[in-house]
Amino acid sequence: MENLSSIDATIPFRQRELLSLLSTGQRMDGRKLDEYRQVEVVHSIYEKPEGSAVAKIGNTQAIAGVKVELGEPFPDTPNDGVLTVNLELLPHASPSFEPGPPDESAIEMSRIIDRGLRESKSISYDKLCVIPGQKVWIVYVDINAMDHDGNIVDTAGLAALAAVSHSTLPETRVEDSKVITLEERKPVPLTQLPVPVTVAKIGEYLLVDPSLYEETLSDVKVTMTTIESGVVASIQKSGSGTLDVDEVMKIYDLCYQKGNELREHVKSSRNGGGKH
Amino acid sequence: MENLSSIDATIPFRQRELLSLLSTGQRMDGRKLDEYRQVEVVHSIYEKPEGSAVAKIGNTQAIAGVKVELGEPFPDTPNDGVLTVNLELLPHASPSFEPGPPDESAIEMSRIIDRGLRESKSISYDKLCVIPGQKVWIVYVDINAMDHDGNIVDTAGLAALAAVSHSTLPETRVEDSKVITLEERKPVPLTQLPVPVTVAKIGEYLLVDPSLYEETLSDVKVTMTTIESGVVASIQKSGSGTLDVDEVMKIYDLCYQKGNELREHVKSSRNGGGKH
Amino acid sequence: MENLSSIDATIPFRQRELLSLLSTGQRMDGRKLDEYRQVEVVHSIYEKPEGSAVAKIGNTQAIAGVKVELGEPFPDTPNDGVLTVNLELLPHASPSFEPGPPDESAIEMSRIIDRGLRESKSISYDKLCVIPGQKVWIVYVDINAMDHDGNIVDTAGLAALAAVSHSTLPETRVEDSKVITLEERKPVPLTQLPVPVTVAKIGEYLLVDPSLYEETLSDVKVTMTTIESGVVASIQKSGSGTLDVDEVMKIYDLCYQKGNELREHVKSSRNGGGKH
Amino acid sequence: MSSQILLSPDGIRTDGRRIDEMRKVKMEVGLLKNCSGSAYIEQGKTKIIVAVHGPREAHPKYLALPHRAVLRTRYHMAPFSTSERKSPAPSRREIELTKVIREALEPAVLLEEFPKTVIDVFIEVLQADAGTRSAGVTAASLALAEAGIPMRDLVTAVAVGKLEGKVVLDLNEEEDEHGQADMPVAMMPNINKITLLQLNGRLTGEELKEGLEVARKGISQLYQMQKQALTMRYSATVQQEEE
Amino acid sequence: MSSQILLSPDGIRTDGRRIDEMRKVKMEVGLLKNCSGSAYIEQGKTKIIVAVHGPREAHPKYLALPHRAVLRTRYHMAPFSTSERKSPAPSRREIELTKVIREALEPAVLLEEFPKTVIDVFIEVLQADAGTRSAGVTAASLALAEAGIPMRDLVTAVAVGKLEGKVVLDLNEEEDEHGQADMPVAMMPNINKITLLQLNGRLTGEELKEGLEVARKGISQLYQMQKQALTMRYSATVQQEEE
Amino acid sequence: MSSQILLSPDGIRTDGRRIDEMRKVKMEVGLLKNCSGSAYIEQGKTKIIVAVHGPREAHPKYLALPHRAVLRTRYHMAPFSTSERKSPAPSRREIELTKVIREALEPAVLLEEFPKTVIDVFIEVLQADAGTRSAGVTAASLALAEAGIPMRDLVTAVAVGKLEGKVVLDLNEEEDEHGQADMPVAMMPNINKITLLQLNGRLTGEELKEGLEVARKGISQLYQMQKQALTMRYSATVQQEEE
Repeated sequence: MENLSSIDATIPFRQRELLSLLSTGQRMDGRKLDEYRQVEVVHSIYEKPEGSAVAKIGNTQAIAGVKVELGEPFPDTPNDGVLTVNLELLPHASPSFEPGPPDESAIEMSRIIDRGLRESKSISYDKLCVIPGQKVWIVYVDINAMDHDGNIVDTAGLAALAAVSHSTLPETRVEDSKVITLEERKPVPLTQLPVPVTVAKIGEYLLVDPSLYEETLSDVKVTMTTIESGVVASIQKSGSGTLDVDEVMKIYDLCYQKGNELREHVKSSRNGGGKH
Repeated sequence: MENLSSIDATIPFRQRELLSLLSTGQRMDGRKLDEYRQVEVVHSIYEKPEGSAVAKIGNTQAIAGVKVELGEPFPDTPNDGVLTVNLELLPHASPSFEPGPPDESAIEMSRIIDRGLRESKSISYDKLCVIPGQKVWIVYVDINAMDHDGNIVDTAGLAALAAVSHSTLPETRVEDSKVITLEERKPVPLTQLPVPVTVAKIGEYLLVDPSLYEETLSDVKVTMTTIESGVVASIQKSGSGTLDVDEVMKIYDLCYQKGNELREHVKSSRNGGGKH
Repeated sequence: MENLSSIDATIPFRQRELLSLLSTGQRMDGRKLDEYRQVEVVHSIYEKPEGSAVAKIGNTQAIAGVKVELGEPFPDTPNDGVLTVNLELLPHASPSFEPGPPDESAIEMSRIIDRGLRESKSISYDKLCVIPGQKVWIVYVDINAMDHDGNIVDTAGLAALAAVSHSTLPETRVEDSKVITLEERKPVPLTQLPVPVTVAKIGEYLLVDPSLYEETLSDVKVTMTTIESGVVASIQKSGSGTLDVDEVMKIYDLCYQKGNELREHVKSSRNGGGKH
Repeated sequence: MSSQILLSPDGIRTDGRRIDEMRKVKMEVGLLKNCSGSAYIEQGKTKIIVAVHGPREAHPKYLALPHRAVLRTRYHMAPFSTSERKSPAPSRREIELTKVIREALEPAVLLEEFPKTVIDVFIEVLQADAGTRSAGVTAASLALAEAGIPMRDLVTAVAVGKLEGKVVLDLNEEEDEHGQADMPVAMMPNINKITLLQLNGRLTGEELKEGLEVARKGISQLYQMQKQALTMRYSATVQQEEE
Repeated sequence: MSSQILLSPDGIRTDGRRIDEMRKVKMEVGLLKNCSGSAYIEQGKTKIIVAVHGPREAHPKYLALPHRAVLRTRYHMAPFSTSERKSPAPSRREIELTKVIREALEPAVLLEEFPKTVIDVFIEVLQADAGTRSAGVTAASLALAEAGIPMRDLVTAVAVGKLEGKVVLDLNEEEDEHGQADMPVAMMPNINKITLLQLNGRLTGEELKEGLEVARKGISQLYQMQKQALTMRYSATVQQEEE
Repeated sequence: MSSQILLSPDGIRTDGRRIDEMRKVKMEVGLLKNCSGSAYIEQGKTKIIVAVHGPREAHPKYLALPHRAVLRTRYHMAPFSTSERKSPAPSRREIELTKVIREALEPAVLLEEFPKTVIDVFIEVLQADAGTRSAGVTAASLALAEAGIPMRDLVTAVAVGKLEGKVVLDLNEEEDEHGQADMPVAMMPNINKITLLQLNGRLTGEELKEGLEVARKGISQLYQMQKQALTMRYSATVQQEEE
């Protein structure tokens, strides 16, 4: 993608045009600079996974499914469950996505979402332990980016969070060092709602929730994952542009403020009628 | 292969020529439409595997070897042994075969043969169980396509069946939950002889055992694996042509009838002098 | 590399030039035919691995690190530890090295060094056994070729040997079939110093320690790994040239004689100040 | 395992269906915005989304054919679509189905109208409850239609199976696992041509014939739904444009 | 686990450093002989070697861009660099850092001066004790400089962290594992532009601001050392030529 | 393990052979019909089949050389060829032997007669009982000859080993596993040139020299058999044509 856009001769022209619009506080699709496209989150859309959700931001769409399995803990955290986040950029989502193993960008985005969930300590990993040092729950969060009109990270992050927050685990009993899975279920222990918010810089302007068109004309994006208290749990600068300290702090303010909006969308998300 | 043949400008001409011959009930090599090339099967050609065989149909040749190992059953069939069929299209066999991991065609052919053995329930999987839920015999059937003059599936299927039908397993005893392998051996429990038969459709004609030349001019093949009773255990339409219901039933009749011939070849196969 | 050099039209000319020089007993860099470039070995350069070393021969440089892990023995040698040697040709080392999995040449060189250590029986594998049939030490020798001006094998072999010869293992105690790792450490049990020596043949001349320039003009190299007693533990002819029996015996003499020099370099190697 | 009764003596299946009754089916065309065409299908709990990109330039170029388009497919299962989490890497089964599905669609698509191009059909199984390859084919031909790619006919598919010795239509997962046969069939319904045919299981010659007939009936029903879904999409588009 | 005290009440860390004190740093330029440029850095026990090849012809050619050079990077850890042996195959973490580091260097390199070429930057972590990506960036810009590739400014990087609620400079491995945050920052120091910014952990807005300030101070120190290392290399070259 | 006696005091090996006695060898040329040339060899229980394709156009084209053919080889073991089932993916050992065998054949083949082409030599081990690389080389040069590719000489190979301190010819698997050395040697027998030489094990200088001599004698015997196999193939062809 980087290569293709670099040789697109219309970019400088389109960039000038966009900058002149941005200078009036407007964007191509009529939004203000700090305005998200329409956000929609539906949870529990499938019966088979332990949790699932679809999130849409404008014409960008991602689906997340949560599966849990009993497995071994990592040797250095014997009393903690394990979280695994994987994002696939489905070839459905864009003519520029190829099928095949995740590329550099997909891996980066997976890891941004993973770190947001992990570093915010939102999941009580100790409650995922069944037999210390031996059996813990492994929580797989698999996300499919289905439709790409910009800002996959926030969309995928929303879907992941909504899916996890409506996931349940079977209760267990241990007998003779064997784990017995019971009928009753309990929620995956989630204590906070970490949401990633992405800000693109174009010229000197900072835009939240960049569209695909805006992403093409931007040379640096920052994603910050915040929680309710304003703590930032993960930052990722992406793209080969630069930032100064003031810009980082402005971005932080935007991410926290917009993060609160997105958290409301997760809280008020509709039940899709699948298992919850 | 598909790409190459598609741009071969001589195909329409050769196809017309072949069709006019077929209309007289004849094939290029003098065979009738429902006639196999010469079939030869020799079993027990190697000393090291638990079973082995070579099959030739005309100038097409395949070798199969059977190895068994103790391993774990699948969780959903704790009392059953495991069958694994793998076909390699050796670069020996054809100038158009490349070394490397199996491609789409090789995988399809492996799975056709695998399904024929598996779905016909010809192997008594329960008799491959040593300790229920813990130790079962895993039967590896590895097939090398060595020489390719058309109809690899039937040739490979014959070799696989002859190898399995002359394979033996060690008797075992279980002591303190440990498996002890004994000197005595017993046959791999095979109750029926499922053989795949392939029919190619060229124009409106149905030909059994297509040669490589005929395969190039055919746009659809069907392989059906039948057992003695006439039950069909596996069907695969392959290629981008079409069929109607009557054709499918004619193909079924051909496959069952020719299957009976091939079963005789397996039953009367010569011992190659290796371990049997 | 083979392809590139084959189409370099200057090779015949440069080869004639070099041969005329060799006929006077001289090499391009002023060395005699049986003379090594400057050799330098420093061991214990890192704190984290169980052993480490850097070796330089002229402008060729390799770094080796030794890690040990408890693991399972091979079924056919239940009372022996395991040695694993892996050489990476870092892209740092040469403009012609690509990042990625080891190619044919890297694998060959790894295996030459591996066989030298293994076949000379220099490591007492039985002393790496902790619980017979269950737990043994696995010794990983990882070598990075960092700078390539010819004769990577000897340089990497020196680094590997120096790293192993200054590696230590934790003492262990077994309690209730569990291995307890103690604070005290003991050396990896190495009884001899097997060193690979490489001789290149150019025309009829035999040159030890070929430079990159000489390697380009040579069509056959031989690496022999000898130990103190003169026993040769590993031979590898490499390249598409030929040898006669007399040449092999001359090469053996060179390898043993030069091997003794290199062994002195290992014995007198400087401590780099890391853990030893 | 297979001791459970999948078909009652009066011909009722575990989910209450009769032997020739399809699961509840829902089709929707055009959900995705960043592709040439898309379609979504639910057949019972099986849920699949298909996107089409193209016709477009072949990349790498040596894939292109001078006289017709190249049809590429991918059949893929989401990691969360199955009971046990599925690795995202393609399994041998997925590779085989990719080929079989491509060969089911090829006879219908007028590839010769787009020489030197590639048409990509991506089938993602979001929830798997048997019949995924047939539902994938049914949805794929809808997505091709929405992409404006001319076809001889739609391709429509369904699986038939065998329970307690009876041929039945459209297996669900439980029936597929414990039943005696599973035979997916795809057809171009208008011209009665079979484009996909597979069988795992055990059928007599008679049952094979009956199975093909049962499949044909199921395909007729699905074909009506496909046409309806396209009409709705078309009218939706018209509506949208009028707004 | 994290019950151990990483910062004493009087602000002293477990290795004796103050909160704003860098580990011992050593830089050396030009150790490797068979590349365009190279640099070695030690930051505490973290040891990294970087080599640059190029500008050179792109291979395969389709990688080339008509108007500028392509910068390629590889961040890789030696199998013996970590406490547990690391498989030599690139992990997802290494793939991500490869991208992040490339984007940290790109703004500084005058890529437009070498159209149609490739510049390769290979970063090998020989011993990992936290701060490897930032030390890698610092060394990479030295190696680029030695290779004679024109840059707007050097790129200099350091990580800041949080221990017992206090923002601290340049974490070591123990602090990284048990601390509350790790934030690597790279800048072009002369023009005060951030080219790499990541955070794992938990910072308030205030702490974020303080962290960036602490990072800037550390970067200033490292920048002086970089210039010194280049000067030494340059004088070494001069000396050698005079001999 | 190695406590068992592999050589009796009167010089008889566990399979009854003397120290300089080869295993039973069978060679056959031209079994496969869809390649340019083929050969089959049995040496004891070791069984190998070799096919040659070419000279043919290089594919991909960048592999081609302007002044000579490129020789490609593959040494591969069938999954059922070994005591434990072998994964079909190439092991490091197979990759090394592929190179070593290619370099054993290259000196003999007149590659310069077929510029811009590729000659492929595929070696498949069907049953492995020691000496597979040397038997593979012996068969490969027969297959090249049948393919009509001009050679300076055939290439012929055998392994020598050391049992109870004595140099012996042509190890079998038991001897290879428990013996003290294994040295495969390939030569162009007519011109006495060594084209493959490897050693695993422990030999003194004297034993090395003796080993090469023993190998040369074994190679002479095999060379006669190679010529005979080619003659038989030739006369078989003649016969067939006369029929």
